[in-house]
Amino acid sequence: MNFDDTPQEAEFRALARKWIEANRPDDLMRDLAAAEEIKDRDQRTAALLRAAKAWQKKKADGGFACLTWPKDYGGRSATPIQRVIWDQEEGKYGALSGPFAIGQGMCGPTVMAYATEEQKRRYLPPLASGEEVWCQMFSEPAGGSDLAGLRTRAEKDGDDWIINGQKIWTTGAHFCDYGILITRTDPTLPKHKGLTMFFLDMKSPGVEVRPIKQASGHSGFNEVYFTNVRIPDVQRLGKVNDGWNVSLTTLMNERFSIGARLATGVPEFFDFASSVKMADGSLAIDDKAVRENLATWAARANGLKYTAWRAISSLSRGERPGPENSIGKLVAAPMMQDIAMYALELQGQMGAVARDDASPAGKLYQMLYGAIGMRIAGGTDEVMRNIIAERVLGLPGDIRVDKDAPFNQIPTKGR
Amino acid sequence: MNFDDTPQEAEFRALARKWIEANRPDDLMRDLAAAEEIKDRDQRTAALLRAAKAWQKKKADGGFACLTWPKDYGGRSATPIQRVIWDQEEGKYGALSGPFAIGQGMCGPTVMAYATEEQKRRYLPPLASGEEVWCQMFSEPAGGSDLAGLRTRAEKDGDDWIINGQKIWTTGAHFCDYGILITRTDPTLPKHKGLTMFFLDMKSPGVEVRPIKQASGHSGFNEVYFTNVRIPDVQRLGKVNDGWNVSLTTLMNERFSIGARLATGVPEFFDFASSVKMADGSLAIDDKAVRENLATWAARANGLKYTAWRAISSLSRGERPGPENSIGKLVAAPMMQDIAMYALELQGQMGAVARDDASPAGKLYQMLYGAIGMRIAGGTDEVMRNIIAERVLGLPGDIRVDKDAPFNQIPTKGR
Amino acid sequence: MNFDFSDEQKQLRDEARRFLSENCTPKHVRAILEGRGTYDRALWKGLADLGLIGVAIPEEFGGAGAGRLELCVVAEELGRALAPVPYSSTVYLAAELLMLAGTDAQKKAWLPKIAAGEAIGALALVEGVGDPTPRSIMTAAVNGKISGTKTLVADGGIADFAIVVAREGLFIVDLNGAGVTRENVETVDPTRNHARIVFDNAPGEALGAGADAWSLVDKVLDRAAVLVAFEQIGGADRALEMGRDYALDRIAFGRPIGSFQAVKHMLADMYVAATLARSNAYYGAWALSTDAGELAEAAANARVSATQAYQLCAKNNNQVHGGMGFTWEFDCHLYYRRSNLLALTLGSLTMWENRLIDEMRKRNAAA
Amino acid sequence: MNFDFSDEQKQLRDEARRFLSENCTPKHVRAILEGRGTYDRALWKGLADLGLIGVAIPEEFGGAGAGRLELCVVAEELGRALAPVPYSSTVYLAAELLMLAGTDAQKKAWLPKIAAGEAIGALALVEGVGDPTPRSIMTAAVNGKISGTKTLVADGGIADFAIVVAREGLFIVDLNGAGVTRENVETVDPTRNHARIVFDNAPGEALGAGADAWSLVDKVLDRAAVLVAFEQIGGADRALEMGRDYALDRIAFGRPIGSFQAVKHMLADMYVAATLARSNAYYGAWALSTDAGELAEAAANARVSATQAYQLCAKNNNQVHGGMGFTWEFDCHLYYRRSNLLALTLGSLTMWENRLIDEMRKRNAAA
Repeated sequence: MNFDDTPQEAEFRALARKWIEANRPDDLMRDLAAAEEIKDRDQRTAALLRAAKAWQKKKADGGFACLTWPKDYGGRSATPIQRVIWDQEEGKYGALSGPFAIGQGMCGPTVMAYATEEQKRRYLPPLASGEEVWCQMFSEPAGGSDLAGLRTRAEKDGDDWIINGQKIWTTGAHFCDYGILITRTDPTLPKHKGLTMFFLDMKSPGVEVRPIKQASGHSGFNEVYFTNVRIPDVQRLGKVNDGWNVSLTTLMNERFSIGARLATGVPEFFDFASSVKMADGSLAIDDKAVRENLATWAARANGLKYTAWRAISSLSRGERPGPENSIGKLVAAPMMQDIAMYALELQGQMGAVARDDASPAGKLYQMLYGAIGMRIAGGTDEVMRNIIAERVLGLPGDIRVDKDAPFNQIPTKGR
Repeated sequence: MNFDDTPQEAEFRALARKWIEANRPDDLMRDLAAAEEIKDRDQRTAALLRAAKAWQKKKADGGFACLTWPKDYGGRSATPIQRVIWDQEEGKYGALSGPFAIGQGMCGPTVMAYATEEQKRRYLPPLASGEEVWCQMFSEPAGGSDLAGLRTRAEKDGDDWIINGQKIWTTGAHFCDYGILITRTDPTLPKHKGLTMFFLDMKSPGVEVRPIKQASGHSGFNEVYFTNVRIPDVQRLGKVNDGWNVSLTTLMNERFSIGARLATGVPEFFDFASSVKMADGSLAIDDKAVRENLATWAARANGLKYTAWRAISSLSRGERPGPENSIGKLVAAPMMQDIAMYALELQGQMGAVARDDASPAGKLYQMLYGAIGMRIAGGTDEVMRNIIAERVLGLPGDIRVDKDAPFNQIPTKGR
Repeated sequence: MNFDFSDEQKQLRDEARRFLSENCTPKHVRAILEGRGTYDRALWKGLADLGLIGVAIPEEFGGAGAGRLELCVVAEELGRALAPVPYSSTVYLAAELLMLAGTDAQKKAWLPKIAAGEAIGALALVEGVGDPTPRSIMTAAVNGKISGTKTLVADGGIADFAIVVAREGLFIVDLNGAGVTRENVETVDPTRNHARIVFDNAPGEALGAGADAWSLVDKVLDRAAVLVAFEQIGGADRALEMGRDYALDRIAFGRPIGSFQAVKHMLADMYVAATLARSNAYYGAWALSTDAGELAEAAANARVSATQAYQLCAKNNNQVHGGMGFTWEFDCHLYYRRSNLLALTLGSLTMWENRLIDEMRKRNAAA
Repeated sequence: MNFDFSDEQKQLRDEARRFLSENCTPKHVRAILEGRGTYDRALWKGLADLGLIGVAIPEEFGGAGAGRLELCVVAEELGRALAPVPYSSTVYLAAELLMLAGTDAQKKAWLPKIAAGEAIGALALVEGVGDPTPRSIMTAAVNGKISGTKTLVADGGIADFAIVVAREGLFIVDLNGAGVTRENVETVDPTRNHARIVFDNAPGEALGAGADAWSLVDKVLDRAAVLVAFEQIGGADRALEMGRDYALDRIAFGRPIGSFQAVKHMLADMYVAATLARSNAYYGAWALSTDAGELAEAAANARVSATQAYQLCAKNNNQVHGGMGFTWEFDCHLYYRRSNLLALTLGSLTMWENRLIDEMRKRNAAA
């Protein structure tokens, strides 16, 4: 049991470190920080993208973009553990590549698995280099936890498909060049059987992107409306009506983000409790109740960190990490909400004051809203418990009343 | 909003108080306390019963047994609120009548609803006066939360029924004279449709009572085995194969115990925390973490008490209490377990020492085991949440895969 | 025993609910949330016209002369409807303090205006992070001139007068008068106005004969805690209903999400918390209405229970609504915001938990 | 990075599990629970013969000379099997203290006997309710004669010697010698022996050169906390498996109870807690095996996490088993008992939570 690199790992780490040392994007980090202060959404987006694209292009030219992708498609043909090492070395600079996370993490692998050779050579390299940005359009108002309940229609018309419907919670749709889209092509088949996947140019006529205003008042996501949007059949990914299996490729990659540092609120709360004073003038962290709560939270956050280390170790051995990674968000999200509410309370009535500054108290205040979304996005707490119970512990799935029914005969209203 | 009696209530309270004043069973309370110290189960049971029967007979002669029952059947034809007032005035002396609780609370109403006039006149008065003790035999190893999953068979033989099978968790079976018993009379019908209810003499040949050793090491319950036990058809309660509806009468009365003081562990923990010292020599109740935990628990226990008062007020208005009473055990049982474990922890390593003394710490130690059973008996936490969700909030019932299947075709093993 | 509200009081509740269902819809609440006004003036006027602001103010001072129980049922409805008006500051705090300790002249001066909806009052207590204590108060009064900074005053931006807690006692200060500067402060729940107020030699009139200031603060906080608890159980009930309704309507996997135990049990836990909180609030109402010796314990008990119930119900209501609960468009966040605001007004849960334990110990020591 | 046990260590775990699956079945555990013996002598001998008692004792002192990581994998299996033997007292506490501070003569005198299963050791620390502190220790040593009362000594009734914490330092005392009276004490988990020991001028030999006694106690508690954490995660995993298996087998309402979300999610929460505890224990194992500066924080972190996970898993396992989990006949209560015992050995959760925070603050102050 040790934290040492293997010789090969050490060699790659040295290489990565050397390159980063020679290309440190500190100026871009400053641009990023400045951009985040911009109030106007479009201007902010544009500024963020400028910094992001500059760093991504540099990484691509240096051979450090989408490391695990084949060289032919703009990658490095690197191993998963090399990817992890790169992330460790890139550290805070990784924040610059945020806008590409979904495109490279989810759309790329799907295109790689289902597009034609010609399409792969056309679309993957610019996706890797950040010259083209992609988004993923799966969720719908009617299909949340039940993703396959989606209703966006695709009807064949000659060599094209005509798309009508609405997607929701689409990250980055307002600045993306392309996107992958799952649609219903046969509503007479059972729910999972009538779906088909496409990719499309987000500038296509009939595509309308609207920001969603969140409970916090901010807008990080979009709704995307499709009105008679034409997609040529050649942009179909996988077979007609086989879209569900295609989407599993995409989603599997969503979950496969090893060692990703999940926000928990614990470091922020530690700093907060170390600075805020209680009514009697003592530091919060000297309060026995605060200590007991913090200790429990800290042990959970540490457990997540070390669980990720165990996964990295499996990668290092060339094994596929175990299921223990499915616990991350389920542990982090509700804990973050509890911590944020507790931090409010420790300040007494002043805890109610709205703030978005970068102080621990400011960050914790924002988490009060962030946690609501984190407990939902990418699988609700309840869905995550089901996944653990079924895929990890082998317990039976929920009874599925709609499994074999034709989709268009499944009720849409409870009463 | 006030806690005053109506004139009629005040009148009855005065009457009850006067009678109790004139008949205070302090000697019997001493006998009861002494009996509880007896280690041998049979001797203990005999001594407890002696004291219990003496008090119950006295109450019956005074017209204060089973108050809400008709006079003809040994009761007083009193109103529900008079019953509550009696319980308040009887106070601690009520403990003496413990052995009759199930017989008078559950068996009596069932007999009253389904037996012949002749049978009612024969069996109810001695049940009310404590001269005959009854038990209730519903639960089975194969039918816990799913009560209707019971397998004890009853087969017709001339004018008799032949009973074979096993019941479990039967309180008092070892000292009861009679019992009500639910059996399966037609396994080819759906689960709820093939059941029939009987009452029988517990001394009948083929009835064998065995104590169940609990996790705590004590034995408060029994298993009852039936081997070719004969019950005359005249002792059938309700129609053949209508036993499920009969059992609902019985169970409804189980839940309808208004104002019953549920053990929560809170008073014991308050006394405990007011006396036990922390490592630094300070009282536990001065510890901020202890105070916050205790405050939360105390508010929940208070909420239960005042919820019961609201129910009593409905009775006083002649209304049927609302569903809010279904929360009692769900609140009390898990809280008692948390409190018991926390009390252990506050003592440091010494908390591990086994004890059954009457001190707060001793009582809390016993609750460590008692709470396990309380979270199960009479409906698990999970069943209670279902009941609240379905009967109070009107949410859909769980999907029932076995609803219409013939009972003998329902699987008995998961794998 | 009649541990319930009377038929007349229930009738008052129904009237209040009917009025609010038309005059305090989510649309009205959102108008304030989104900055179109600092409070709902029409609603405030309407409440005054119905006599609901002065419901517990004696008739001689222009009120309806009803009791605190009537105030409780109104409070529950205001909480349920998220009413964006300065009711708690004006009625539970300012008016109660005037009635507790004000001179006859002071009552005459302010109570009729309050009942008529012509004067908004506030309590200026908080001076910084943490729950205030007698030692933590820095605001000073020098020959009737008040100086100091109150960092967060509920409805301080719209109030006509404040009762200011200073070292030397409680003082009535005209907020439109000299020496007062105030700026609105946004909180977790912008449907209720809050302000930071700086007093610089502002003229102040001592409240009443100048009884021990802090015991007055304690007294009024106990009374307000019961009344705010009713706002909290009103909100908790509404959040529970919203969650239940959505669980019945929303289909996933071909069935209402309310048929999944995970959702059923989440809602059952909300019902349990809301029921306990309601019963505890009723006991607080009894103690408040009879000014019983148990008031301090009953108030802390009601406060702790209601705070936990509302925060749980609002939080779980978001969760039952899934992604929709995370949108500005759905009303879930209105309850989430209010539940977190009310958890902090009158002081933190910790402060009230400690008051509850202190009172339990006093009672046991006495027994 | 290789944050995992080596193949050899995993092999050792498999061997230990195989051995225990035959020699430490519930039948063996119940024999001690029901008072047929104070510990399982055959099992103890078997562990010695396999070299598992002295696994971390240097070869020169008759041990296998393996490291602490090997000790961790053995500990996990012993916890999983509820082994009714004085392993933790003898190995984690007594042997570790001897290796930490003992003189060469003391090591020669005791370690070989320990490794051979011929000597059982114990730590005599606790003198009453609450977590012990340097100030709370009353036991005194006067010219090598120990006097005082240790109210709860794990395996104190079967140990041959104890390391006694006195005001003046740590002393090795022959428990079969003069001035020692002991009586067995029943605890929540009778499968492990406990005793109250009174020392009345009992001859004691100072442990080692007499370093600061309390820092030694802290050191050994940190080491033992990691090892007990492995016993706890072993037990937690087994309780989770039992619950999972029962949920798959038991039918209610025509389907396995494991198909109901209430049960599925209870088991999922157990898995989450057990997984976090395992990862935290691994970090503790690394710190222990390398005697890293992070040991104190890693140990407290592992201890807090493992205690919470085991208590949750054992408690929920009872609940999943319904009425059966409440019977003596089913094994659920064996894990419930052990989980509550291990939550208290080495000191309360609160004590370890405070150690964790203290260490986090030290680290942040240093950083």
